[in-house]
Amino acid sequence: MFADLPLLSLVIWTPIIGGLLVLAAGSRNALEAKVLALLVALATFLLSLPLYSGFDTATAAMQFTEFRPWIATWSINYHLGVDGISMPLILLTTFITVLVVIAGWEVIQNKPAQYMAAFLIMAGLMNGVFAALDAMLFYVFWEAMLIPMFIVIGVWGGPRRIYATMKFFLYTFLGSVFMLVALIWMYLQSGSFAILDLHAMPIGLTAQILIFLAFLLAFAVKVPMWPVHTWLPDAHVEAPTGGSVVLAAIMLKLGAYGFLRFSLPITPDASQQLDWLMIALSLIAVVYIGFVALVQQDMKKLIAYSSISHMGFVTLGMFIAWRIAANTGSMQGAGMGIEGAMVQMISHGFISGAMFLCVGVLYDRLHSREIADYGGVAHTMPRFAGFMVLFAMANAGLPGTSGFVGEFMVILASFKANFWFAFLAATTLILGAAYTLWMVRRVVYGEVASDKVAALKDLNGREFLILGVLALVVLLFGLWPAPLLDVMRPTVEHLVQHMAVSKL
Amino acid sequence: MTFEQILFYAFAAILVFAAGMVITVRNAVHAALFMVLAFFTSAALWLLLEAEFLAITLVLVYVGAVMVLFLFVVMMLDLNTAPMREGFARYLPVGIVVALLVIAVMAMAVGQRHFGLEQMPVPVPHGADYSNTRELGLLLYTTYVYPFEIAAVILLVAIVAAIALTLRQRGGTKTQNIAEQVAVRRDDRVRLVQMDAEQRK
Amino acid sequence: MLDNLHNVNIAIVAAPLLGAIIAGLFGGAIGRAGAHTVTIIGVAIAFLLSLVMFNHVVIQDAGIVSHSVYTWLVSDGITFEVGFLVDKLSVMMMVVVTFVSLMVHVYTIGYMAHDEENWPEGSGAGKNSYQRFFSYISLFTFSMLMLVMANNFMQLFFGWEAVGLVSYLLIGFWLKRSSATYANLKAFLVNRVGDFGFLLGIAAVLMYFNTLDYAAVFNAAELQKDLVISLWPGTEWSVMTVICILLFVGAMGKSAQVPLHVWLPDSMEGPTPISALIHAATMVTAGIFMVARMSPLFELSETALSFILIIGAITALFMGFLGIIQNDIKRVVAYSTLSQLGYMTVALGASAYAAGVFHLMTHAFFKALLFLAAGSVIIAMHHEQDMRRMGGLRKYMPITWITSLIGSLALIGTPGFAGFFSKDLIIEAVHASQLPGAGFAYFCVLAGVFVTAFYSFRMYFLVFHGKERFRDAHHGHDAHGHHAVHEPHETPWVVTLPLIALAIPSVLAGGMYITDMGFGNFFGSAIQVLPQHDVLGQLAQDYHGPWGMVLHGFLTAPFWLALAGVVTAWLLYMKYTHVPALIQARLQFLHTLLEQKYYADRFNDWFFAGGSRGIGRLLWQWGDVRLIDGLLVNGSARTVGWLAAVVRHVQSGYLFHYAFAMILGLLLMFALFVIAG
Amino acid sequence: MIPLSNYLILGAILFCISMAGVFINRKNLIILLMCVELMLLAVNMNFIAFSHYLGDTGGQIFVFFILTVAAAEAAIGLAILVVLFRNRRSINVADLDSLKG
Repeated sequence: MFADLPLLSLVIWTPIIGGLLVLAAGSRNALEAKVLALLVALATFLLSLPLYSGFDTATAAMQFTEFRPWIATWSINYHLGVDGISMPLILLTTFITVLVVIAGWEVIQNKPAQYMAAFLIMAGLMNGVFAALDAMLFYVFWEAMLIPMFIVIGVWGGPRRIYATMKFFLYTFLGSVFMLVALIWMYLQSGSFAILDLHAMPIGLTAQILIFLAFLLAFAVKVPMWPVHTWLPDAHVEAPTGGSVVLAAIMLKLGAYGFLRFSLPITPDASQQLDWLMIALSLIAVVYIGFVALVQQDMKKLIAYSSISHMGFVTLGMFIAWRIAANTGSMQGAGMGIEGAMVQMISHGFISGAMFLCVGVLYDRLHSREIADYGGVAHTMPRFAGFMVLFAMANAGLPGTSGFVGEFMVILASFKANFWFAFLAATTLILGAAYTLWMVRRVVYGEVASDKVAALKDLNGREFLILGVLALVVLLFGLWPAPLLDVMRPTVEHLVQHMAVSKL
Repeated sequence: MTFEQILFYAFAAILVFAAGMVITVRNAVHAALFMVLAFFTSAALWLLLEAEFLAITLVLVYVGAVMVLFLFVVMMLDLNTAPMREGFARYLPVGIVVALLVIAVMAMAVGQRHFGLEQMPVPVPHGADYSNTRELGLLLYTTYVYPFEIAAVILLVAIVAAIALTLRQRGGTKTQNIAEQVAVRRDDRVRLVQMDAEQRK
Repeated sequence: MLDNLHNVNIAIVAAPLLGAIIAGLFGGAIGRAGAHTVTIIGVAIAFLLSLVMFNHVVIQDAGIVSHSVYTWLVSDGITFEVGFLVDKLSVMMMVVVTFVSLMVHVYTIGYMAHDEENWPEGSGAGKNSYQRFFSYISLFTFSMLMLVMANNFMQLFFGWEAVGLVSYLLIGFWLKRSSATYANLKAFLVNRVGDFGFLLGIAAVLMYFNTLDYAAVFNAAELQKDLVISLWPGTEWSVMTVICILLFVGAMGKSAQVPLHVWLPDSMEGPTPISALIHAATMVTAGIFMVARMSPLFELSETALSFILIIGAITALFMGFLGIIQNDIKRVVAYSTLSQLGYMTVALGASAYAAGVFHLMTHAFFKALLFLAAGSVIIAMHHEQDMRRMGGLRKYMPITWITSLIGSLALIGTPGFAGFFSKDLIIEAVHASQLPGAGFAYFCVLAGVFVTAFYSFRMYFLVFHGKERFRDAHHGHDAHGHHAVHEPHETPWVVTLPLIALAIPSVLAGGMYITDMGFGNFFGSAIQVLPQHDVLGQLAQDYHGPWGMVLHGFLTAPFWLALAGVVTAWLLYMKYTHVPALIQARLQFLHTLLEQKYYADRFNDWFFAGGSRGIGRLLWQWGDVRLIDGLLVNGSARTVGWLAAVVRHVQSGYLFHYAFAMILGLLLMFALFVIAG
Repeated sequence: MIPLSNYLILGAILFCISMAGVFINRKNLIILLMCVELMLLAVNMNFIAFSHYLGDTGGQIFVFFILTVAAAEAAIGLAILVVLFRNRRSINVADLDSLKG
């Protein structure tokens, strides 16, 4: 029954139009607007479910494709489709959006309807990024998505929100301009903006390297990779809880998705030439940022840095392939790296989202993110403490939680490339546990730190619901990640084969 | 050195001197008077170039009209020149240096090398029957008749604009508004009141 | 039949898990009695079903049971499965784990009965702490069973980390104590250091074997033994050595071998049942179990075996020394655990895996017994742990006294007790071993016997004999300070019953199984030893049954050393009680060194904890804040701002400025034309 | 015989003097206007010189127009100046900054 509907268009435009309706409704009645927002978010999530159930896991081809000419003069088309890489990310987006809408229910007092609308519109645009098969369409969604986020941080953010939002915007915008140049160059060469055409297009090595670097700037900022990561802690710290959640859970994935969709298949030879750079930056992200996270005094900053560190695994897993080939003589293992990266992305979406929600729960009550202001929260908020410890453990990559799966696979794959890669990557086992659990120790454990902490109320039903759902998902994917892997396997296998063939 | 050359150099020297004084003197009236001198010498030089009509026009229009206007304005306004001269000494050296540099460069461009006698021989002087005015008139009323008309319009516009800008109704002056006087009605002026007689005290 | 056994396996792990979930999530609803009932039933089911498996695998000798339960994931052609392998090695572990766990569950009912006293008034976390405690120990049982029953490395790692998690939760169970939360963080992190190596070892296994399934890896091990890997240019390492050392690093963390031992003494911050269950009997032996499980790999690398031998020997002796000066009753037992773990490790290094595992089993019984007895004493003393304030307790708590004595005798290896057989076997095995480092190890384990006997009986005499020092101690113990002196009394039956139940195997388990486990082929194919390493095989030639071994035991050096230790302890702590202080004064330096635990904690706190915080601060403040943000990001913003400020001066609004600019431009243009043309 | 270059250089000098005048008298609006007139004079000088040496009367026509426009410009300029003075009691350029942000 769902097969005939233009599902991808629906998951893109339902939240956008719904968001506009929420905006319209919000001027009259905030509650109506919130209910409407929740309904729209739920509807979008339900609409995205058939993408999974109807997904054909036997093929690497694009599915649910839609095609309409858009700007014929420059052969730009409204071309949508998903494969095993993008489909889980769309589901992640629609899922997280529902949670964000619920999470902002009572917390946002100032212009709640506009807040919800911004998130709905952002969700639609992000779905668009994941579903776009036309490079220009991709670019439009990619840039448009910045606007709601810019507004969310700038309007509902903390005291330094203007600085943070400008930094966020300029950083990401700077990066993507170079991507646009690369896309236009390729269009002039090939006459097509279709991503799949670009995959097949032969490009010389120098051009490939330039294109790769242009893409790198765009995507590395989004991921973010060291050393263009400093916008993230600022943005996270200032953003409202929902903003942090979406930022960490989905937006960071866009950069990594870009690597998979553009850099690797379009410029495989440049990727091979420059994989040392990517691996080095990834490992720096893992180790360097791990140390930096250790000394943070601000909970959100700590989690933001841990996000960067975890995203280092994603980029490491993606670019490890050629080193594996060089070391073992075959690409066997490259797929595990990429799949590990994908799993890490999805799982990080849940875990970092949950961590930010946890911090949000505390922030809503005490209006402080400083670790030093807390202590002994477990005495007053035992249920919350349980969730916090669970998510902290997931963040530290404990087996049985989804946080383990991706790290495990990436470490296994990188060992095939080089012992020391795996060695450095595996330091996250220690560092990740150190910074996360040290924070837990200072926040959750110990004596009740102050009267304010003593007056804290435990989770209410709404918060319990959100965290509970996330906890279930984190455990589910930790204990049984196979369904996720089955979806992406053909696509990743196809990608690895594609990468192995030179385009020169 | 021929008589012509003596005339040229003499007038040129006066012209340069007058121009220099225009920009340096303290008093604006003096500056205007040196302007007049500059115009006169220019007119003399133009006569050397057989542009008699324009030389006369320059004297008549510029010296007779424009500079007088300048003098009017300068004298009419109560100018305090002191603050306007501040920075004069400071900018003078820079101005001189820049001016000399430009002169040097321009002289290189338009000097003997390109515009000397070899490249541009002196044309044969016209005879006594030659009328510069007639030549100009022939061109002006044929080929350049439309620009001429436009110039006239420009002058008209200038007149209108100058008047419009400077004309003003002074507050406090007593003038008649004839239209109002004509349009007046009885009711505006006379009010009939009926009142009881008051008893005398 | 086999299908039924598969279901039995699943039930064994599921029962405690289910108990943990019910007690943990619905603890408030089912109450205390509900919680301990449901978890005890869960663990009891696991124990009984483990006996079923034991019956099948060992007694009937019907072969191993190996099956997969579900596919965890498939990636790049490699299938990761969750599955169970029950052979003689794991079934023995299952029985030990579930038995000790069951005892600890029962014991906990008594130990935690007044747990609300340990929590601040109105603490939400303290509300259902009793139920939560039961949930945790059941969860631990589940995790440990997952670990020992794993049939692949991935699941092993899962169990490995899961027990670490539970250990973390339980050490920090009384979470208001700063020392407890420090200890649990430390325990988790130190374990993580071990896991770091372990995970790399697993990655190496995957790389060279392309599978993580035990059977497949072990079968292929022989083929891979000549491979080399170059870790840095110019060096070549045998792949097997690298794999084994990496895996052993994991074991060092979990089994607290030097230098990763530092977490175990601190872990005594947890409630005593946990110290018994996790930090003495089961979890810490996971490393020993793992190495024994991987014997087909370890056999292929003599370098790794020597490494293990030396690490184990150092741990056995030097951790024993630390036990001598401790005054906290639990810490003495903790250091004794460390030392005994060193013995097991030495056995592994000497390729006497069976001896190591055998000692693991006997140790589980008598060490759990000692811990629970210590806990019983602590209950009786109202949570006083300092031995200097005890003494003469034998009159008041006879059962605890007798069982402690049994435990201590077993620990020091008195011929006839369980500890004797396993420990003597280890010492003989090391003596027979030809590996590099075996001589050193032999010396260490021999000296260790004396040390063990000394500190064990020091503790025993201080606690159960001598003056009743608790009468004159004004213990300012917070909640009880106002009480008059407590008359210690024997603990309730839920506490003493497990003591008795554990005392029995502490005496008998050695003699019963020495023939099979020590010299026989009890473990069958689960443990593989190359002929040239088979020290137990050599010893078996001189073996004439347990009684012969006991009689022979009285004639050998270990017995006399142990006796010397006991006598020394008696002399110093019963006869001439002023002497220890004198010795301490004379050997101040040595005492300080021991008191500071060889400065290992100080060093770790300073170098690793302080060092990483320092690096973090450096990278953050200089790298992120100054260099990237300050110089590059805000620096470029500032540069743009500065440029704009400069350029803005050009836009002065004065016409003459523009005119001047025009003139200059004109000049330049002219000059250009003139010079060019 | 006077070469064309002499006239041109004279024009250049005149132009530069007036330019320097604009620059050094940057505050006196009246002198500025005079300088502009001088500049136009310099331009006219060139036109007439070329017209003479090339024998093309068209150059003088331009001078004619320039004179016309310059006269108009002077008239309007002075008118503005008067209005300005009336409103601000000053013709100092430095005071005319109400458009500056």
